[in-house]
Amino acid sequence: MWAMSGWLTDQPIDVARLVADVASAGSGGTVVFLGTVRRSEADGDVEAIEYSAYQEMADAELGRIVAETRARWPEVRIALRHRTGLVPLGEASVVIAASAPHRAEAYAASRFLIEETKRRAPIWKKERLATGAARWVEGRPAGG
Amino acid sequence: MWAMSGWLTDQPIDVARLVADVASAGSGGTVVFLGTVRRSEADGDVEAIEYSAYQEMADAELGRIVAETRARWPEVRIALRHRTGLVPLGEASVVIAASAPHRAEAYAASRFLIEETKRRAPIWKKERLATGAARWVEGRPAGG
Amino acid sequence: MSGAPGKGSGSEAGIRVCIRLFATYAEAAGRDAIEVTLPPGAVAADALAVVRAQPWAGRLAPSPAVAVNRRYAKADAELRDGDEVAIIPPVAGG
Amino acid sequence: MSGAPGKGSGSEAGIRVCIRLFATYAEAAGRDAIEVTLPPGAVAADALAVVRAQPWAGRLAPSPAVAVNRRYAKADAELRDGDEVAIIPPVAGG
Repeated sequence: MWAMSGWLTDQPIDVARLVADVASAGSGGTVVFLGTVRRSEADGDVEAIEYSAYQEMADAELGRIVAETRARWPEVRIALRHRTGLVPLGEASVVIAASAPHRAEAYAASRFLIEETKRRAPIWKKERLATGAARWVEGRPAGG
Repeated sequence: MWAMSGWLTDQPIDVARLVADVASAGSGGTVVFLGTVRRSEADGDVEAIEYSAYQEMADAELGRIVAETRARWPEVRIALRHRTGLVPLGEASVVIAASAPHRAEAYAASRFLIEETKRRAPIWKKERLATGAARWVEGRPAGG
Repeated sequence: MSGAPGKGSGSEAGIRVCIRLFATYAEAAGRDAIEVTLPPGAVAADALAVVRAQPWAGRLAPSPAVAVNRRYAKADAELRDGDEVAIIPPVAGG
Repeated sequence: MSGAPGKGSGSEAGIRVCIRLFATYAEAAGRDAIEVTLPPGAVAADALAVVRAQPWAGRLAPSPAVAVNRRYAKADAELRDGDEVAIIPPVAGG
Protein backbone atom coordinates (compact mmCIF):
# COMPACT_ATOMS: atom_id res chain seq x y z
CA MET A 1 0.00 0.00 0.00
CA TRP A 2 1.25 3.46 -0.89
CA ALA A 3 -0.23 6.91 -0.48
CA MET A 4 1.64 8.99 -2.98
CA SER A 5 4.60 8.94 -5.25
CA GLY A 6 5.76 12.02 -7.07
CA TRP A 7 2.92 12.50 -9.51
CA LEU A 8 0.31 10.00 -8.39
CA THR A 9 -1.95 10.23 -5.39
CA ASP A 10 -4.80 8.19 -3.99
CA GLN A 11 -6.17 11.24 -2.15
CA PRO A 12 -8.31 14.17 -3.39
CA ILE A 13 -6.16 16.70 -5.21
CA ASP A 14 -5.67 20.04 -3.47
CA VAL A 15 -6.01 22.50 -6.35
CA ALA A 16 -5.10 25.55 -4.27
CA ARG A 17 -1.91 23.81 -3.19
CA LEU A 18 -0.87 23.14 -6.79
CA VAL A 19 -1.60 26.75 -7.75
CA ALA A 20 0.53 27.92 -4.82
CA ASP A 21 3.30 25.52 -5.88
CA VAL A 22 3.70 27.28 -9.23
CA ALA A 23 3.28 30.82 -7.95
CA SER A 24 6.27 33.13 -8.28
CA ALA A 25 6.91 36.83 -8.41
CA GLY A 26 7.69 36.56 -12.11
CA SER A 27 4.50 34.73 -12.99
CA GLY A 28 1.98 36.64 -15.05
CA GLY A 29 -0.46 33.89 -15.74
CA THR A 30 -1.35 30.50 -14.35
CA VAL A 31 -3.36 27.96 -16.31
CA VAL A 32 -4.92 25.10 -14.38
CA PHE A 33 -6.45 22.08 -16.08
CA LEU A 34 -8.82 19.88 -14.10
CA GLY A 35 -9.93 16.61 -15.61
CA THR A 36 -13.22 15.41 -14.29
CA VAL A 37 -15.04 12.27 -15.20
CA ARG A 38 -17.51 13.02 -17.95
CA ARG A 39 -20.78 11.17 -17.78
CA SER A 40 -22.87 10.67 -20.86
CA GLU A 41 -26.54 9.72 -20.98
CA ALA A 42 -25.61 6.20 -22.03
CA ASP A 43 -23.48 5.65 -18.96
CA GLY A 44 -26.22 4.77 -16.56
CA ASP A 45 -25.68 4.98 -12.85
CA VAL A 46 -21.94 5.42 -12.57
CA GLU A 47 -21.04 6.08 -8.94
CA ALA A 48 -17.31 6.31 -9.13
CA ILE A 49 -14.34 5.63 -11.35
CA GLU A 50 -11.55 3.39 -10.25
CA TYR A 51 -8.17 4.34 -11.67
CA SER A 52 -5.45 1.75 -11.76
CA ALA A 53 -1.92 2.34 -12.93
CA TYR A 54 1.34 0.64 -13.69
CA GLN A 55 2.48 2.82 -10.85
CA GLU A 56 6.24 2.71 -11.18
CA MET A 57 6.07 3.43 -14.90
CA ALA A 58 3.24 5.98 -14.66
CA ASP A 59 5.27 7.92 -12.18
CA ALA A 60 8.37 7.73 -14.37
CA GLU A 61 6.47 8.60 -17.55
CA LEU A 62 4.76 11.61 -15.95
CA GLY A 63 8.17 12.75 -14.78
CA ARG A 64 9.48 12.46 -18.34
CA ILE A 65 6.51 14.43 -19.67
CA VAL A 66 7.13 17.20 -17.15
CA ALA A 67 10.84 17.23 -17.99
CA GLU A 68 10.08 17.49 -21.72
CA THR A 69 7.69 20.37 -21.03
CA ARG A 70 10.31 22.19 -18.98
CA ALA A 71 12.88 21.70 -21.74
CA ARG A 72 10.49 23.17 -24.31
CA TRP A 73 9.20 26.07 -22.17
CA PRO A 74 12.02 26.77 -19.69
CA GLU A 75 10.18 29.59 -17.91
CA VAL A 76 7.14 27.52 -17.08
CA ARG A 77 6.58 26.25 -13.54
CA ILE A 78 4.62 23.01 -13.33
CA ALA A 79 2.64 21.07 -10.75
CA LEU A 80 0.77 17.89 -11.66
CA ARG A 81 -1.17 15.19 -9.81
CA HIS A 82 -3.08 12.20 -11.14
CA ARG A 83 -5.42 10.17 -8.98
CA THR A 84 -5.36 6.42 -8.59
CA GLY A 85 -7.90 4.31 -6.80
CA LEU A 86 -11.56 5.17 -6.41
CA VAL A 87 -12.55 8.68 -7.55
CA PRO A 88 -16.15 9.71 -6.81
CA LEU A 89 -18.01 11.55 -9.57
CA GLY A 90 -17.34 15.27 -9.40
CA GLU A 91 -13.79 14.97 -8.08
CA ALA A 92 -10.87 15.71 -10.37
CA SER A 93 -8.87 12.76 -11.63
CA VAL A 94 -6.02 14.94 -12.82
CA VAL A 95 -4.97 18.51 -12.09
CA ILE A 96 -2.17 20.32 -13.90
CA ALA A 97 -1.01 23.83 -12.98
CA ALA A 98 1.36 25.74 -15.25
CA SER A 99 2.52 29.30 -14.65
CA ALA A 100 4.71 31.49 -16.81
CA PRO A 101 5.74 35.11 -17.19
CA HIS A 102 3.59 35.22 -20.33
CA ARG A 103 0.26 33.50 -20.56
CA ALA A 104 0.76 32.10 -24.07
CA GLU A 105 3.47 29.81 -22.71
CA ALA A 106 1.35 28.76 -19.75
CA TYR A 107 -1.49 27.77 -22.08
CA ALA A 108 0.80 25.93 -24.49
CA ALA A 109 2.58 24.02 -21.74
CA SER A 110 -0.72 23.15 -20.05
CA ARG A 111 -2.16 21.73 -23.24
CA PHE A 112 0.99 19.75 -23.98
CA LEU A 113 1.03 18.28 -20.47
CA ILE A 114 -2.55 17.02 -20.57
CA GLU A 115 -2.31 15.68 -24.13
CA GLU A 116 0.88 13.76 -23.37
CA THR A 117 -0.48 12.52 -20.06
CA LYS A 118 -3.57 11.13 -21.77
CA ARG A 119 -1.54 9.56 -24.53
CA ARG A 120 1.32 8.09 -22.53
CA ALA A 121 0.55 7.55 -18.85
CA PRO A 122 -0.09 3.83 -18.23
CA ILE A 123 -3.33 4.40 -16.36
CA TRP A 124 -6.68 2.68 -16.82
CA LYS A 125 -10.14 3.21 -15.52
CA LYS A 126 -13.13 1.15 -14.57
CA GLU A 127 -16.63 2.47 -13.99
CA ARG A 128 -18.33 1.36 -10.80
CA LEU A 129 -22.09 1.27 -11.25
CA ALA A 130 -24.76 1.68 -8.60
CA THR A 131 -25.79 -1.90 -9.32
CA GLY A 132 -22.45 -3.13 -8.06
CA ALA A 133 -21.27 -4.01 -11.55
CA ALA A 134 -18.04 -2.64 -13.01
CA ARG A 135 -16.77 -2.16 -16.52
CA TRP A 136 -13.51 -1.03 -18.08
CA VAL A 137 -13.57 2.22 -20.01
CA GLU A 138 -12.21 1.84 -23.51
CA GLY A 139 -8.82 3.47 -23.85
CA ARG A 140 -6.59 4.98 -26.50
CA PRO A 141 -3.61 3.16 -27.99
CA ALA A 142 -0.71 3.88 -25.65
CA GLY A 143 2.29 5.59 -27.12
CA GLY A 144 5.74 6.64 -26.07
CA MET B 1 -19.36 52.19 -2.37
CA TRP B 2 -20.14 48.80 -3.84
CA ALA B 3 -18.92 45.32 -3.02
CA MET B 4 -19.60 43.40 -6.20
CA SER B 5 -21.41 43.66 -9.46
CA GLY B 6 -21.75 40.73 -11.82
CA TRP B 7 -18.16 40.34 -12.93
CA LEU B 8 -16.22 42.72 -10.71
CA THR B 9 -15.34 42.27 -7.09
CA ASP B 10 -13.31 44.16 -4.54
CA GLN B 11 -12.75 40.99 -2.50
CA PRO B 12 -10.25 38.12 -2.99
CA ILE B 13 -11.48 35.74 -5.67
CA ASP B 14 -12.57 32.31 -4.48
CA VAL B 15 -11.10 30.03 -7.14
CA ALA B 16 -12.72 26.87 -5.79
CA ARG B 17 -16.09 28.56 -5.96
CA LEU B 18 -15.63 29.48 -9.62
CA VAL B 19 -14.51 25.93 -10.44
CA ALA B 20 -17.62 24.61 -8.68
CA ASP B 21 -19.78 27.10 -10.60
CA VAL B 22 -18.79 25.58 -13.93
CA ALA B 23 -18.86 21.94 -12.83
CA SER B 24 -21.46 19.72 -14.45
CA ALA B 25 -21.96 16.03 -15.06
CA GLY B 26 -21.20 16.55 -18.74
CA SER B 27 -17.95 18.36 -18.17
CA GLY B 28 -14.79 16.56 -19.20
CA GLY B 29 -12.30 19.33 -18.67
CA THR B 30 -12.09 22.62 -16.83
CA VAL B 31 -9.49 25.25 -17.67
CA VAL B 32 -8.85 27.96 -15.10
CA PHE B 33 -6.84 31.06 -15.86
CA LEU B 34 -5.45 33.09 -12.97
CA GLY B 35 -3.90 36.44 -13.70
CA THR B 36 -1.39 37.51 -11.11
CA VAL B 37 0.60 40.66 -11.02
CA ARG B 38 3.96 40.06 -12.59
CA ARG B 39 6.88 41.82 -11.01
CA SER B 40 10.01 42.46 -12.99
CA GLU B 41 13.41 43.36 -11.60
CA ALA B 42 12.93 46.95 -12.71
CA ASP B 43 9.75 47.36 -10.72
CA GLY B 44 11.32 48.02 -7.36
CA ASP B 45 9.34 47.56 -4.20
CA VAL B 46 5.81 47.18 -5.46
CA GLU B 47 3.57 46.30 -2.53
CA ALA B 48 0.19 46.16 -4.19
CA ILE B 49 -1.65 47.04 -7.34
CA GLU B 50 -4.68 49.25 -7.29
CA TYR B 51 -7.20 48.43 -9.99
CA SER B 52 -9.70 51.07 -11.00
CA ALA B 53 -12.46 50.59 -13.50
CA TYR B 54 -15.17 52.38 -15.38
CA GLN B 55 -17.33 50.06 -13.38
CA GLU B 56 -20.65 50.25 -15.17
CA MET B 57 -19.00 49.76 -18.55
CA ALA B 58 -16.47 47.15 -17.37
CA ASP B 59 -19.31 45.08 -16.01
CA ALA B 60 -21.28 45.47 -19.25
CA GLU B 61 -18.26 44.76 -21.45
CA LEU B 62 -17.29 41.64 -19.50
CA GLY B 63 -20.89 40.49 -19.87
CA ARG B 64 -20.68 41.01 -23.62
CA ILE B 65 -17.39 39.10 -23.78
CA VAL B 66 -18.93 36.17 -21.90
CA ALA B 67 -22.01 36.25 -24.15
CA GLU B 68 -19.83 36.21 -27.27
CA THR B 69 -17.88 33.26 -25.87
CA ARG B 70 -21.08 31.35 -25.16
CA ALA B 71 -22.34 32.05 -28.67
CA ARG B 72 -19.13 30.74 -30.16
CA TRP B 73 -18.74 27.68 -27.89
CA PRO B 74 -22.31 26.86 -26.78
CA GLU B 75 -21.27 23.91 -24.62
CA VAL B 76 -18.83 25.86 -22.51
CA ARG B 77 -19.74 26.91 -18.97
CA ILE B 78 -18.06 30.11 -17.79
CA ALA B 79 -17.30 31.85 -14.52
CA LEU B 80 -15.26 35.06 -14.40
CA ARG B 81 -14.24 37.61 -11.77
CA HIS B 82 -12.01 40.65 -12.04
CA ARG B 83 -10.73 42.49 -8.99
CA THR B 84 -10.99 46.22 -8.42
CA GLY B 85 -9.38 48.17 -5.63
CA LEU B 86 -6.17 47.23 -3.90
CA VAL B 87 -4.76 43.78 -4.76
CA PRO B 88 -1.75 42.65 -2.73
CA LEU B 89 1.07 40.96 -4.64
CA GLY B 90 0.42 37.26 -4.98
CA GLU B 91 -3.36 37.55 -5.16
CA ALA B 92 -5.12 36.99 -8.45
CA SER B 93 -6.48 40.05 -10.21
CA VAL B 94 -8.60 37.98 -12.58
CA VAL B 95 -9.82 34.39 -12.56
CA ILE B 96 -11.64 32.74 -15.43
CA ALA B 97 -13.02 29.19 -15.28
CA ALA B 98 -14.28 27.46 -18.42
CA SER B 99 -15.52 23.89 -18.56
CA ALA B 100 -16.67 21.87 -21.55
CA PRO B 101 -17.42 18.30 -22.52
CA HIS B 102 -14.20 18.34 -24.58
CA ARG B 103 -11.07 20.04 -23.35
CA ALA B 104 -10.17 21.66 -26.69
CA GLU B 105 -13.21 23.90 -26.35
CA ALA B 106 -12.45 24.73 -22.74
CA TYR B 107 -8.93 25.82 -23.69
CA ALA B 108 -10.11 27.85 -26.69
CA ALA B 109 -12.86 29.60 -24.74
CA SER B 110 -10.51 30.32 -21.83
CA ARG B 111 -7.94 31.92 -24.09
CA PHE B 112 -10.56 33.98 -25.90
CA LEU B 113 -11.99 35.23 -22.60
CA ILE B 114 -8.70 36.45 -21.20
CA GLU B 115 -7.52 38.01 -24.47
CA GLU B 116 -10.77 39.92 -24.91
CA THR B 117 -10.84 40.93 -21.26
CA LYS B 118 -7.35 42.38 -21.50
CA ARG B 119 -8.14 44.15 -24.75
CA ARG B 120 -11.57 45.52 -23.95
CA ALA B 121 -12.32 45.80 -20.23
CA PRO B 122 -12.02 49.47 -19.19
CA ILE B 123 -9.78 48.74 -16.23
CA TRP B 124 -6.54 50.43 -15.21
CA LYS B 125 -3.87 49.76 -12.67
CA LYS B 126 -1.55 51.71 -10.50
CA GLU B 127 1.46 50.31 -8.67
CA ARG B 128 1.75 51.18 -4.99
CA LEU B 129 5.38 51.23 -3.92
CA ALA B 130 6.79 50.61 -0.46
CA THR B 131 7.99 54.21 -0.49
CA GLY B 132 4.41 55.42 -0.58
CA ALA B 133 4.70 56.53 -4.18
CA ALA B 134 2.34 55.32 -6.88
CA ARG B 135 2.55 55.08 -10.63
CA TRP B 136 0.19 54.11 -13.42
CA VAL B 137 1.03 50.98 -15.38
CA GLU B 138 1.17 51.61 -19.10
CA GLY B 139 -1.77 50.02 -20.85
CA ARG B 140 -2.75 48.73 -24.26
CA PRO B 141 -4.91 50.67 -26.70
CA ALA B 142 -8.49 49.87 -25.75
CA GLY B 143 -10.66 48.31 -28.38
CA GLY B 144 -14.24 47.24 -28.86
CA MET C 1 -17.70 69.57 -35.53
CA SER C 2 -18.31 73.06 -34.26
CA GLY C 3 -18.65 75.32 -37.21
CA ALA C 4 -19.13 72.46 -39.66
CA PRO C 5 -21.14 73.73 -42.57
CA GLY C 6 -24.75 72.64 -42.80
CA LYS C 7 -25.14 72.01 -39.12
CA GLY C 8 -26.71 74.75 -37.11
CA SER C 9 -25.48 75.42 -33.63
CA GLY C 10 -27.07 78.68 -32.66
CA SER C 11 -30.72 78.52 -33.50
CA GLU C 12 -31.45 74.88 -32.61
CA ALA C 13 -31.36 73.46 -29.10
CA GLY C 14 -28.04 71.71 -28.31
CA ILE C 15 -27.61 68.21 -26.85
CA ARG C 16 -26.12 67.83 -23.44
CA VAL C 17 -23.67 65.00 -22.87
CA CYS C 18 -21.52 64.02 -19.95
CA ILE C 19 -17.96 63.14 -20.92
CA ARG C 20 -16.44 60.86 -18.29
CA LEU C 21 -12.71 60.66 -17.67
CA PHE C 22 -10.75 57.86 -16.01
CA ALA C 23 -7.34 56.95 -14.65
CA THR C 24 -4.53 59.07 -16.17
CA TYR C 25 -7.02 61.28 -17.99
CA ALA C 26 -9.00 62.07 -14.86
CA GLU C 27 -5.77 62.68 -13.01
CA ALA C 28 -4.49 65.02 -15.73
CA ALA C 29 -7.81 66.85 -15.93
CA GLY C 30 -8.19 67.11 -12.18
CA ARG C 31 -11.79 65.97 -12.54
CA ASP C 32 -13.68 62.93 -13.74
CA ALA C 33 -16.33 64.44 -15.96
CA ILE C 34 -16.94 67.31 -18.35
CA GLU C 35 -20.49 68.40 -19.01
CA VAL C 36 -20.85 69.87 -22.49
CA THR C 37 -23.57 70.98 -24.85
CA LEU C 38 -22.99 69.99 -28.46
CA PRO C 39 -24.91 70.97 -31.55
CA PRO C 40 -27.62 68.60 -32.76
CA GLY C 41 -26.15 65.90 -35.00
CA ALA C 42 -22.93 65.82 -33.00
CA VAL C 43 -21.03 62.52 -33.09
CA ALA C 44 -18.54 60.75 -30.80
CA ALA C 45 -15.62 62.46 -32.53
CA ASP C 46 -17.04 65.83 -31.53
CA ALA C 47 -16.97 64.89 -27.87
CA LEU C 48 -13.39 63.75 -28.32
CA ALA C 49 -12.59 67.09 -29.96
CA VAL C 50 -13.82 68.86 -26.82
CA VAL C 51 -11.36 66.82 -24.79
CA ARG C 52 -8.55 67.40 -27.25
CA ALA C 53 -9.03 71.13 -26.70
CA GLN C 54 -8.32 70.80 -22.98
CA PRO C 55 -5.00 72.14 -21.67
CA TRP C 56 -3.95 68.65 -20.50
CA ALA C 57 -4.70 67.03 -23.91
CA GLY C 58 -1.03 66.21 -24.34
CA ARG C 59 -1.68 63.27 -22.03
CA LEU C 60 -4.18 61.71 -24.46
CA ALA C 61 -3.24 58.63 -26.47
CA PRO C 62 -2.91 59.24 -30.22
CA SER C 63 -6.32 57.70 -30.92
CA PRO C 64 -8.18 57.32 -27.65
CA ALA C 65 -11.06 54.87 -27.60
CA VAL C 66 -14.45 56.43 -27.07
CA ALA C 67 -17.46 54.78 -25.46
CA VAL C 68 -21.04 55.95 -25.73
CA ASN C 69 -23.47 54.73 -23.13
CA ARG C 70 -20.97 52.18 -21.80
CA ARG C 71 -20.14 50.59 -25.11
CA TYR C 72 -17.21 51.22 -27.47
CA ALA C 73 -18.34 53.51 -30.28
CA LYS C 74 -17.02 54.55 -33.67
CA ALA C 75 -16.04 58.13 -34.35
CA ASP C 76 -19.19 58.73 -36.36
CA ALA C 77 -21.62 57.37 -33.77
CA GLU C 78 -24.36 59.98 -33.38
CA LEU C 79 -24.94 61.38 -29.92
CA ARG C 80 -28.27 62.08 -28.28
CA ASP C 81 -29.23 64.35 -25.44
CA GLY C 82 -28.30 62.77 -22.12
CA ASP C 83 -25.73 60.36 -23.54
CA GLU C 84 -22.83 59.25 -21.39
CA VAL C 85 -19.60 59.52 -23.35
CA ALA C 86 -16.27 58.23 -22.02
CA ILE C 87 -12.74 58.69 -23.23
CA ILE C 88 -11.00 55.39 -22.47
CA PRO C 89 -7.26 55.50 -21.70
CA PRO C 90 -5.14 52.50 -22.73
CA VAL C 91 -6.41 49.61 -20.61
CA ALA C 92 -4.43 47.45 -18.22
CA GLY C 93 -6.89 44.94 -16.83
CA GLY C 94 -6.40 41.18 -16.63
CA MET D 1 12.00 -15.29 -32.02
CA SER D 2 12.00 -18.89 -30.85
CA GLY D 3 13.44 -21.06 -33.60
CA ALA D 4 14.86 -18.08 -35.45
CA PRO D 5 17.86 -19.28 -37.40
CA GLY D 6 21.26 -18.25 -36.15
CA LYS D 7 20.20 -17.78 -32.59
CA GLY D 8 20.77 -20.69 -30.28
CA SER D 9 18.29 -21.43 -27.55
CA GLY D 10 19.31 -24.82 -26.22
CA SER D 11 22.99 -24.71 -25.58
CA GLU D 12 23.33 -21.10 -24.33
CA ALA D 13 21.86 -19.81 -21.08
CA GLY D 14 18.54 -18.04 -21.58
CA ILE D 15 17.53 -14.63 -20.22
CA ARG D 16 14.78 -14.44 -17.67
CA VAL D 17 12.29 -11.59 -17.95
CA CYS D 18 9.13 -10.81 -16.06
CA ILE D 19 6.24 -9.81 -18.30
CA ARG D 20 3.77 -7.67 -16.37
CA LEU D 21 0.09 -7.47 -17.28
CA PHE D 22 -2.40 -4.75 -16.35
CA ALA D 23 -6.07 -3.88 -16.42
CA THR D 24 -8.03 -5.86 -19.04
CA TYR D 25 -4.99 -7.99 -19.86
CA ALA D 26 -4.40 -8.99 -16.26
CA GLU D 27 -8.09 -9.70 -15.88
CA ALA D 28 -8.15 -11.84 -19.03
CA ALA D 29 -5.01 -13.70 -18.02
CA GLY D 30 -6.14 -14.21 -14.45
CA ARG D 31 -2.70 -13.07 -13.29
CA ASP D 32 -0.54 -9.98 -13.41
CA ALA D 33 2.80 -11.39 -14.50
CA ILE D 34 4.34 -14.11 -16.62
CA GLU D 35 7.88 -15.21 -15.90
CA VAL D 36 9.62 -16.46 -19.02
CA THR D 37 13.04 -17.48 -20.17
CA LEU D 38 13.93 -16.25 -23.65
CA PRO D 39 16.94 -17.05 -25.78
CA PRO D 40 19.89 -14.65 -25.66
CA GLY D 41 19.39 -11.82 -28.12
CA ALA D 42 15.63 -11.79 -27.56
CA VAL D 43 13.87 -8.48 -28.19
CA ALA D 44 10.67 -6.82 -26.97
CA ALA D 45 8.69 -8.37 -29.82
CA ASP D 46 9.65 -11.83 -28.56
CA ALA D 47 8.12 -11.11 -25.17
CA LEU D 48 5.00 -9.90 -26.93
CA ALA D 49 4.95 -13.13 -28.96
CA VAL D 50 4.86 -15.11 -25.73
CA VAL D 51 1.78 -13.15 -24.70
CA ARG D 52 0.19 -13.56 -28.10
CA ALA D 53 0.46 -17.33 -27.65
CA GLN D 54 -1.67 -17.23 -24.50
CA PRO D 55 -5.22 -18.61 -24.70
CA TRP D 56 -6.68 -15.18 -23.85
CA ALA D 57 -4.67 -13.36 -26.54
CA GLY D 58 -7.90 -12.46 -28.35
CA ARG D 59 -8.24 -9.69 -25.79
CA LEU D 60 -5.02 -8.00 -26.93
CA ALA D 61 -5.12 -4.78 -28.95
CA PRO D 62 -3.93 -5.16 -32.56
CA SER D 63 -0.54 -3.61 -31.75
CA PRO D 64 -0.14 -3.44 -27.99
CA ALA D 65 2.45 -1.04 -26.67
CA VAL D 66 5.38 -2.68 -24.92
CA ALA D 67 7.47 -1.17 -22.15
CA VAL D 68 10.89 -2.36 -21.06
CA ASN D 69 12.06 -1.31 -17.61
CA ARG D 70 9.21 1.18 -17.25
CA ARG D 71 9.73 2.99 -20.52
CA TYR D 72 7.98 2.53 -23.87
CA ALA D 73 10.16 0.40 -26.14
CA LYS D 74 10.31 -0.41 -29.83
CA ALA D 75 9.71 -3.95 -31.05
CA ASP D 76 13.42 -4.48 -31.70
CA ALA D 77 14.61 -3.30 -28.26
CA GLU D 78 17.00 -5.96 -26.99
CA LEU D 79 16.20 -7.60 -23.67
CA ARG D 80 18.61 -8.43 -20.89
CA ASP D 81 18.40 -10.87 -18.05
CA GLY D 82 16.21 -9.50 -15.27
CA ASP D 83 14.37 -6.97 -17.45
CA GLU D 84 10.84 -5.95 -16.57
CA VAL D 85 8.66 -6.06 -19.65
CA ALA D 86 5.07 -4.81 -19.68
CA ILE D 87 2.30 -5.15 -22.22
CA ILE D 88 0.36 -1.88 -22.02
CA PRO D 89 -3.37 -1.98 -22.79
CA PRO D 90 -4.96 1.11 -24.39
CA VAL D 91 -4.67 3.84 -21.77
CA ALA D 92 -7.49 5.87 -20.22
CA GLY D 93 -5.81 8.28 -17.82
CA GLY D 94 -6.37 11.99 -17.60
